[in-house]
Amino acid sequence: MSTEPQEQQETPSFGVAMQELEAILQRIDSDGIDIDQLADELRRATELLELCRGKIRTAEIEVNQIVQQLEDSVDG
Amino acid sequence: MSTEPQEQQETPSFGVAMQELEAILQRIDSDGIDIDQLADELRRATELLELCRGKIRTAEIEVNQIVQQLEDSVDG
Amino acid sequence: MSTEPQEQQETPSFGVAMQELEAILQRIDSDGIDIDQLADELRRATELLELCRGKIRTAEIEVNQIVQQLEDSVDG
Amino acid sequence: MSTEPQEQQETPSFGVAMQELEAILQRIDSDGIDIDQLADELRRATELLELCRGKIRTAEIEVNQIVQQLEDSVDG
Amino acid sequence: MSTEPQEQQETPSFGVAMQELEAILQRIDSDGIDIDQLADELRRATELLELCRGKIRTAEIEVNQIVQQLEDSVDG
Amino acid sequence: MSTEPQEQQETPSFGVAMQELEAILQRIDSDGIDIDQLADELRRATELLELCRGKIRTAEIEVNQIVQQLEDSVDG
Amino acid sequence: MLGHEATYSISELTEEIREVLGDAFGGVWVVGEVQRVRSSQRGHLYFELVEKGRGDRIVGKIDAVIWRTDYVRVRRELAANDQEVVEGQQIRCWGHVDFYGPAGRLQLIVRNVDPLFSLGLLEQRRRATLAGLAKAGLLERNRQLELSEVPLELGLITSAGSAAYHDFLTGLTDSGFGFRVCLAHAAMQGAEAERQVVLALRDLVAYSRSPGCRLDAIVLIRGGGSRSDLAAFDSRRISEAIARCALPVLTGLGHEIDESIADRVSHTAFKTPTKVAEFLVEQVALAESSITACGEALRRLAHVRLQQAEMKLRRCERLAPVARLRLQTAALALNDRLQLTHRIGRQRLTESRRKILELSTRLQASGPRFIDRHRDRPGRLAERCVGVATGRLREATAVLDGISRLCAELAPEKVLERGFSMTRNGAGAIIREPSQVRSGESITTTLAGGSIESRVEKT
Repeated sequence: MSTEPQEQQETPSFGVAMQELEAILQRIDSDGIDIDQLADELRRATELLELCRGKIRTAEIEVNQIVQQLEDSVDG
Repeated sequence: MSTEPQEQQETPSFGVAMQELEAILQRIDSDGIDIDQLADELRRATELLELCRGKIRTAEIEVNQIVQQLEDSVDG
Repeated sequence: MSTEPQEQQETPSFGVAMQELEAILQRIDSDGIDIDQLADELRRATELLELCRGKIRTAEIEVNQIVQQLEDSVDG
Repeated sequence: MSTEPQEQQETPSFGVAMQELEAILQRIDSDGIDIDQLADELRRATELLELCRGKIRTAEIEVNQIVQQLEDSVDG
Repeated sequence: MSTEPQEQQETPSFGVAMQELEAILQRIDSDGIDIDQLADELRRATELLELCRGKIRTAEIEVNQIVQQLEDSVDG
Repeated sequence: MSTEPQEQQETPSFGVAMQELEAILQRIDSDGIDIDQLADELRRATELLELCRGKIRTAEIEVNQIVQQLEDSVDG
Repeated sequence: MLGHEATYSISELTEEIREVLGDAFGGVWVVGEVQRVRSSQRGHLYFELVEKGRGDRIVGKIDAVIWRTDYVRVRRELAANDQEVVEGQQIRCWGHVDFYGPAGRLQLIVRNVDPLFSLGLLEQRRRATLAGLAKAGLLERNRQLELSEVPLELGLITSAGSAAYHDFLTGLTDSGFGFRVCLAHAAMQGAEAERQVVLALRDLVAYSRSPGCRLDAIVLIRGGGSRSDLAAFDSRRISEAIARCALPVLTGLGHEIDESIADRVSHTAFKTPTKVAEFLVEQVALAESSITACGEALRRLAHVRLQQAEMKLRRCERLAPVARLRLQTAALALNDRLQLTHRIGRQRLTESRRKILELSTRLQASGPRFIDRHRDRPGRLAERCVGVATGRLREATAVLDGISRLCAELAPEKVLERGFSMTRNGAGAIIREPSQVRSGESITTTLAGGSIESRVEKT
């Protein structure tokens, strides 16, 4: 799925981001990696992590909104 | 159900809205969707909730009015 | 009942009205309708109740007149 | 009874009138008629009652006359 | 009885008159006739009563005369 | 009895008269006659009684000698 | 030998005949029928004795006489047996044959008559007659005729002016009833009796058949007399005439002991004429009383019938109350119907109202209930969505955290913190071997706490 070409370049979906993260982790774990590369990989990982976290946050906001609504209706 | 073309675009009926909500729950629950879509789904759920609530409120008001009328007509 | 084409459009008879009322109650009590329709159904029921009530009132007045006449003729 | 075509239009006999009356009572009593028709049926019943009462009054007067004659002839 | 065509029109015999009278009484007594006919029947009955009474009176006078004659002839 | 054509018109014999009398008695006794006919029957009975009584109670005994054919005309 | 024979004078001859006959028939029994009876002035009884053959033809006849002296005795002996020497009687007698010269007549001098012979003969004849009558079916014939209930018209056969005649008529007259008697005279004894009685019967029957002369019965009566006198009434001729008579014959033949055949065949036999009269009077009296009773019954019944008719009529006079009752009943029924009509009409209205109210009440409840049933459904679904979504997010966050931690551990900064450092040449490349630098080249060593700029002095 995540390897399909029609995927948006800009921001990968949460699932694609997670796959990439897994791949980075794999790569880091192997001995062959340069510290500079490591740093790059880590940077990328951090980027992706951020991205995912953002996505979760966004979802969380939605959840909260529903909860808010639910609570409102209880209070209201 | 919710994917049928003859469904009204504007506002679904209470029953249809409830069915859609059920479908959303099903989807959320089944790992079938991405976190990215989760927010969307939840947003839709919020919308539907709002819709149903509105419908209930509207119906309640109307029913109350009618009941009031009925009561009045019994007393009157 | 209420969907039969041969039903009179103008004003149903007392008996027919009562039957329709029962049918409405049945539908409401057995969740046979959507909440969207609830008010409409109740409104229709109210209409029918009014109709029946009117019929009863009319009949009452007439009956009273007839009885009065008879009693007058008995006394007279 | 009242619906038979061979029935005399003018004035039914006492017996026939009483039968029609009974039939009306039966109909009224057994939910056989609508409230809409109640007044009409009662009106017809009243008519019949008036008719019968008239017949009894007439018969009474006649009987009294005859009896008076009889008594006169016995005394005389 | 009274409806038989072969019955004499003029004056029935005492026996026939009594039979008719009793039949009328029976009819009146047993709801056999309509109120409408009551007066007519009674009128006819009165007629017959008069007739029979007359017949008895006549017979009585005649019988007494004959008996007187008989006694005279026995004594004489 | 009294209606038989072969009966002598003049005066019936005592026996015949008595038979007729008995017949009249029987008729009167057994409702065989009408009140209308009672006087007539009684009149006839009185007539017959008179007749019979007359036959028995004559002023004097009567003795005649018949003319005799002293010659034996049959034998001689 | 003419002239030399002994020659009788008449008297000599008659005398000799007398002697011979006297010797020959000195004492004989003779049976014969008595005829031509006559008594002389001197008291002798002269008669003829005859014998009849077929068809009553006389086949033998002799004159007979009973001298006065004998006759007194014979008569006494016969009377003791209720008999006498009468015309037509068969007698058995004893005597002798005598020839009476002066008259030249033969006669039987009867000295005795057998009384028992006549009696037996009579009885024999009587029995024969009865048997003959019975055979001809005549014994009960007259009895079967119906005697009128009121026997007022009577034919009377008797000797006019006799005691019987007077007794009978007196009996009738005393009753005061209107008897009518038609007398037919007949000798009741002697030779003519039989014939005259039969003729009288015939005459009376003929009379009864003439218009207006109908007789109810014939009365045959006579006074008392000897048994021999009655002989005629035992005769077949009279008996048959009586039996065959078209009218009932009542007899009163005046003897107490024996019943004659006439009595036997008559309708009713009485001892005496008076008894006949009594019977007739009694019959008429009975009829009269039945007439009286009939009259009374008529009167009574007529009144009863009238009373019955009146009672019947009176029962019918309750017409008016019955009619009124009918009207009252009808009026009550009508009133009942009226009230019922109103009540039911109102009841129907009340019922309808109640139904409508019930429906209204149910409707009032059903709307809110419906809403109540549905109110929480969207919320519940939303809550489940929240729950599931929150779970999903929490899971994702945990995964991210894990990755984040791993990354952090692998980060160069972490190695530096343990005391390692990293040195780069001026180009920024990491220096792994000393040969990678030349002396005097400035290098940068990165430490955990920062970086140090230094110069290579020697390699």
